[in-house]
Amino acid sequence: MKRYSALALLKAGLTGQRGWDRAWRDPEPKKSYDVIIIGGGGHGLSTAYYLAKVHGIRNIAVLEKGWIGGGNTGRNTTIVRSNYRQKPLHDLFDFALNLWEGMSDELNYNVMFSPRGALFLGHSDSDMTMLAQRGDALRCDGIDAELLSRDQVQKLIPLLDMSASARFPIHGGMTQRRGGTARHDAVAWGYARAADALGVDVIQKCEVTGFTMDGGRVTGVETNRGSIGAGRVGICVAGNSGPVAAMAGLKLPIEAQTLQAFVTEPIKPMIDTVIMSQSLHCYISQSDKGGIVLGGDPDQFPSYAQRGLPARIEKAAAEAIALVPALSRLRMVRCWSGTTDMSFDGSPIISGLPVDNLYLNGGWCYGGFKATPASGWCYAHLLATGASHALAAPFAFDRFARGATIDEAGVGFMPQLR
Amino acid sequence: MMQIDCPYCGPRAQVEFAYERTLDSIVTLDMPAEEAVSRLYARANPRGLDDELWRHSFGCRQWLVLRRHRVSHAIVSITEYAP
Amino acid sequence: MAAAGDVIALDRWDAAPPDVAAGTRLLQVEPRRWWLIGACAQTDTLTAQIGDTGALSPIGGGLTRATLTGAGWREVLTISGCFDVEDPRFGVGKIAATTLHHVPVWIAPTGDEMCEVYLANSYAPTLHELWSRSATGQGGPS
Amino acid sequence: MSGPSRIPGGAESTLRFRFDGVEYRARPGDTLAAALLANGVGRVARSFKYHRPRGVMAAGVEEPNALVTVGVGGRTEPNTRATDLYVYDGLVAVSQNRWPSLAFDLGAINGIAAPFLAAGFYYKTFFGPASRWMLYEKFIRRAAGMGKAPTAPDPDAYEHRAAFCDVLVVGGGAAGIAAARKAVAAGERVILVEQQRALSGSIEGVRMLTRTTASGLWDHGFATLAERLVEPGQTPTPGQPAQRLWHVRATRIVLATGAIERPLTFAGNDRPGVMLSQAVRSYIARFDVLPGERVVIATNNDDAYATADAIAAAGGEVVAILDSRASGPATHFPVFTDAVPLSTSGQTHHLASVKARVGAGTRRFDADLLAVSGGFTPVVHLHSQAGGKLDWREDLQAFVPGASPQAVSSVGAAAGEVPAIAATVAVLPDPKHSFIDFQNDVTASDLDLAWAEGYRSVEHLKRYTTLGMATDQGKTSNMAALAHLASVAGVTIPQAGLTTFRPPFTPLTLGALAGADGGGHAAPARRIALYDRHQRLNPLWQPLGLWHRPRAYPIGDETLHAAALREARAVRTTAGIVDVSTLAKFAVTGPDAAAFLEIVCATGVAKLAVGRGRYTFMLREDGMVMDDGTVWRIAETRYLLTSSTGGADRMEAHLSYAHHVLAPQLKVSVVAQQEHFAGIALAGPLSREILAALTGTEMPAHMGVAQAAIAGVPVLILAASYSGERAFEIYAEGHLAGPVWDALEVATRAAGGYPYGLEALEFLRIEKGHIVIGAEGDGRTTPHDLSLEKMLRKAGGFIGASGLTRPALAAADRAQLVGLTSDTPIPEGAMLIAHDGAPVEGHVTSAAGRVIGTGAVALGLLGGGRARLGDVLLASSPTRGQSARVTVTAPVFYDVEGTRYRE
Repeated sequence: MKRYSALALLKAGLTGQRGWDRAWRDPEPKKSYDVIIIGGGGHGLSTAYYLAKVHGIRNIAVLEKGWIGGGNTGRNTTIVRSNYRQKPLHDLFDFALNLWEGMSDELNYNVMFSPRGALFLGHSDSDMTMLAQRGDALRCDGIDAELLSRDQVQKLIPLLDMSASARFPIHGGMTQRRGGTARHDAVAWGYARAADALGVDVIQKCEVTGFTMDGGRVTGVETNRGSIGAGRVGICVAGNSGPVAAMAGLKLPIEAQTLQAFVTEPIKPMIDTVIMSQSLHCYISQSDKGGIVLGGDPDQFPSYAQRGLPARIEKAAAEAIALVPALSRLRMVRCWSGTTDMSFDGSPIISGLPVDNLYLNGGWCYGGFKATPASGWCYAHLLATGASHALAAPFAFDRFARGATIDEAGVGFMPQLR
Repeated sequence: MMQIDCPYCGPRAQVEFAYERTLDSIVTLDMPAEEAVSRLYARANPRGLDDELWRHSFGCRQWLVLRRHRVSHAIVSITEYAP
Repeated sequence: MAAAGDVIALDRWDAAPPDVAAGTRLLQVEPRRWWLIGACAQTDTLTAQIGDTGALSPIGGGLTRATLTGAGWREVLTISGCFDVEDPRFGVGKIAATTLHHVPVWIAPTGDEMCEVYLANSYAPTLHELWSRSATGQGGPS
Repeated sequence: MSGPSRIPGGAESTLRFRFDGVEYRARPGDTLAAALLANGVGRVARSFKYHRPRGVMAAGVEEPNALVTVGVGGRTEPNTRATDLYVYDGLVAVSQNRWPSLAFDLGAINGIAAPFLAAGFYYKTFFGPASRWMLYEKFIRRAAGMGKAPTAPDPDAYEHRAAFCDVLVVGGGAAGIAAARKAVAAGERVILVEQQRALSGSIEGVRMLTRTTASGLWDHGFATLAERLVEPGQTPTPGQPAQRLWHVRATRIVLATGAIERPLTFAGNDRPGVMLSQAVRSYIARFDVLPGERVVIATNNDDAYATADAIAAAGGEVVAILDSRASGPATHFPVFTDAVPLSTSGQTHHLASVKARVGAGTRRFDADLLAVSGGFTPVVHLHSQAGGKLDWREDLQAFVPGASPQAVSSVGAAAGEVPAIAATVAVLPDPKHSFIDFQNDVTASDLDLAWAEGYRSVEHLKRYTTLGMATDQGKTSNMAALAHLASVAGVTIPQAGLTTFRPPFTPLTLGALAGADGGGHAAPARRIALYDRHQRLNPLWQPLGLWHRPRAYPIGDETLHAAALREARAVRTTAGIVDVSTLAKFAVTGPDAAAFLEIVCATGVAKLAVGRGRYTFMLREDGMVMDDGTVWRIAETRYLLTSSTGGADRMEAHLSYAHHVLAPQLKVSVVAQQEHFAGIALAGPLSREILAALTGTEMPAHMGVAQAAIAGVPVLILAASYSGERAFEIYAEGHLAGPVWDALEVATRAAGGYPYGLEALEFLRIEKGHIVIGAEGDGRTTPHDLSLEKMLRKAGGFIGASGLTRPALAAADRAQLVGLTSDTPIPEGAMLIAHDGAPVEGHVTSAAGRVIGTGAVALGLLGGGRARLGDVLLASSPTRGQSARVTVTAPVFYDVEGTRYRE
């Protein structure tokens, strides 16, 4: 594989951009693999990469029914942060954040991770106390968090409505300076290219249609391109976990919901950090191309339609304008939908299943992108060793039956309330 | 945004309604604890039809059963909930 | 906009329409629930009449009644709304529960050029403000 | 003279507008593009990446090049298509993405560096630590973007309207008008929308929305239509919104959205002076503007021959028609068959010449305009958004609407009634300067590179090159890109695939999306019944969900804390009144009322005597405490249930579920009375005497009920205490409660007390160890965690009983409610740790100073807390630089025996 570098780019510029290798091969499926990962999103591809890189397993296939990165990897708002209140969550996501920091070099692919800060606004004293509580939980666990005064927030984002009469007056905020955004497609492509270089077969247009079983044990998968045997099979299809698990006769504590996002026409830099809110479910950032990327509430009912409720977009727009009034004249150029795997406590599942040799990585709700490297790391550990990585141990499938849920929002088992 | 043909109010905008859960995840009070817990946390979650409990929260406030397709959003049937 | 005051919710287990004294307005808001308007004075009689077939609970202290007058009331109610208020079949005697500008409301036409909107008191300033902002000659609330 | 100009004669140009500081004149009805062309201005913009000069290519919303920033101050709208902007008097527009000026743009250096800036170049470089990327990124961000956003707030209003119809017709051309006529004749309710200002006819009985764009088609015939009441940047009529977003539900939808002409791919196909053939006709016919004097036409279809006629009729010269086909229709213009353009050369505002391949040779034509026609793409966006399939038409080299899962049909050009074309595989001698996506500067060689590197799915290609992702969303580029991809891949276009069409059809302002929720109205603000009474006292208000409630009533320059402490002390020593109106209240009535309440409440209810009440709490089905409150037996079969303010709506739904889904057989009526009753709590050692004097009635014992009147208003009195003092909650009908407050306020003040707000209420309840939903009851705590398990009804049968049986909920190390005391203030929300650097064991949920005396108290959730009384911990808040040494105690600090509220 030809390495990417400024020098290589310069040379290519002088030779008409000829001579670049394919970023990944287009292999035919083999008869069998040591590990098959179902799902060629960021999580599945990073799992394959770490299986090969960390655990030395090379006989791996990633099966993708469409094109890699075409699911939620390519549909999210690209926010990366680790500032969750619950310890198992912030430990996992901070492990991810550490990997994000070195990802471009690790993969030799610029994923444009840009730690420009992830700011939560507080709109009342009680919001500020909740933010402080979260910040304190993070700081006591060695994770960066910083409370900002009203003035500091204003300095950071001069276009915020700081008036006392604002519908959501701004009392201050909490920022994680290591947080930021990354280029979502590049994450899938970077992992695919790096995994491919280690011998992983990334097989697109290969849809899994069933599992081959032997006495309650999974021995491989059926696909539209034939049967493929496998030592272990890892489901990694967040958004579609239910239907895939159903092929093995399983029901999951997961429901699919639509989450929409939208982007404005590109404009010159106006927002330099990621803006979120303690009270509002609205998030705002500006992409490197200049578009303001916005998101809001999920659609709050089960759907795979990838077609959302206009009311959700309208609400997110109204909230964004309430925070940053100058956004009002900007125009939405495109909105899109992802199908989220809404788990019943709001936290992911990285776990074995009641069927031998079958594993699940899913239930990421609307927050999976930022976990990509840690998710892959931990899932690779599980698929390589059969045992949970310490960071993933709390995210076991049986935690719901045991009562050991990890409920960041404290709203219980109804995903539409999250 | 779907249009839901409420048996009481006629066709109404989806924003008046709230999804509650699937019919098979209703936990009755007389159910053994283990069954109750397993129902609460298990969903078929199909890419297809399922029976869902909705409430016309901002209309007649009644509970309705929608047999609904989760990809096309076609509503095959809608009836008042009856246990 | 004014306090609705004299409104009682009547629930009937069997959904049978109640028999009420003349002078009382009856609005069916749910399959098993009616609003009795102007019936507070007869609460005792009604309670006896209904017996064990249902229950009465006053709610008027929390309800505001906005009266919209003028031919433009239907158009006003399309603003930030989601219900087909312009359907000519939606006329006197009908009541529709819906939302307007995220506020739960009950809309009851009382004439070609008049309509009542019931809402919880706390939302009255929000809707009043909306209608004041958008009353562009269609006839605002009174 | 060369270049675009106004055809002599016609109406006077009465409108004045400015472009890049120069004043020009326009005719009423001109678009900005038409007016600029009329004034000889052909170069109006710079492209996104290479800053190439660009002109007007189209006459409609598909325009990729001619984007300007229009308006001033808070009405500034960047990236406005000059072809979709009617000139108004005083319009101010400026060009974008250039510095210092359109004529001399330093960014054009990117064009020179183009060999190094190929598609996706940024993925291959800028390595090193993230901080280094951020350094490069700063420059990339500055270079990216198009216009500048306004910085001032938007002064205009927006509106959402609901509308319903039998038939929604999108597009007011001939096909649309015909469809609307037919529907209205059949007696149907019809809405017709048209993007332009004027329709080509009017129809009686049809709701006509002009200057309105059908922006999105969603589920079940739901459409969003964006109506412009004024042009971008224009000041609206007073009292009118600037834009309106229609929410339309249609039984059936007819799409008469027309077709978009495709450009051709060749070197320099992006210069000012290269224009779509039908656009040339539009400028002549609609605006009396001749886009060029000496025109070459390049086409693969018959339609462009009509353009030749139009040009000649308008006084222009048709230099040549280059037809890529072997033959074309008969014409008197010079036609070259088997001819395609290869490259162009240009001047500032127009072309200089066109080089073409004609047969086996090449020829150069002097021309100031090149009109191109690469065929027609039916506008299938809305059909596709609504889930419709697309069918491939080989003769059109285009997708046309196929089957739709909704009642959506297409007519006219949108349905594929467009001229057929000859499919030709373009041989591109200079792919680096042959633009496919004009706005994002994606060239044919970028597509070749992406393909070579393995980005072969159409979605990968699009994302890698940014093709089709500009503000025009690829309206003029998608088909050319697919054709190129198909030819490289050696497959047919349908095999090459198609990207998804997503709303909106044309960019839509966030202001219009927000409608009346924009400005300061993003959420309703709920006003409490006694708002005027409080406002008179000028309180500090505290938001709680949608509500605002008094937090404290400072006197003079008292701080919040001082005021709250004074208020709380009054409650401890004399009396205070507090507004508790927002608590949820439910009338639960009927022969099965008690049975119903025992489903919802985890505590006993049935044994409650008439005229008595008790504390209760409710669980979610997973066993977690959901809410708490009180339940009162008002009469034999009539109960009043109260619960928390924040959970009121959730509780209403929960009760409805419990009744209608779990226990529909019960004869019970559950009626929400949250706002029916305003509530005032009178608390303090003197409260009983005050109330007895006001009502002339003896007050009931703790947890008793009384009916009385205050100031002539009937009130329901519930003897409940939250503060720990003797206290009464007094309920009056919401609209009558003002005089009750007045009477209570006068009497309380006379007794030496004060009104108190939420801050004092917090001080009091924390000291008393009462939990609050949202702090201690955080949705993750069981009754056992909150030391409430003794109140659980042993017989079970309540919601949540099953969930509670799960084994991990009995773990000894769960976070459990504890009290915390300290000599110094305890930071609320702080972590509980053994010492700095030690693992987190819990956190402070609520904290306050002692109301009377010194020191601080707090409630917290601590791992295995119930077994840790006496432990000394650190309550540490590193984010605030605060900490306190705390001692773990039982969660009650005041009147532990519970005698004061019974007195």
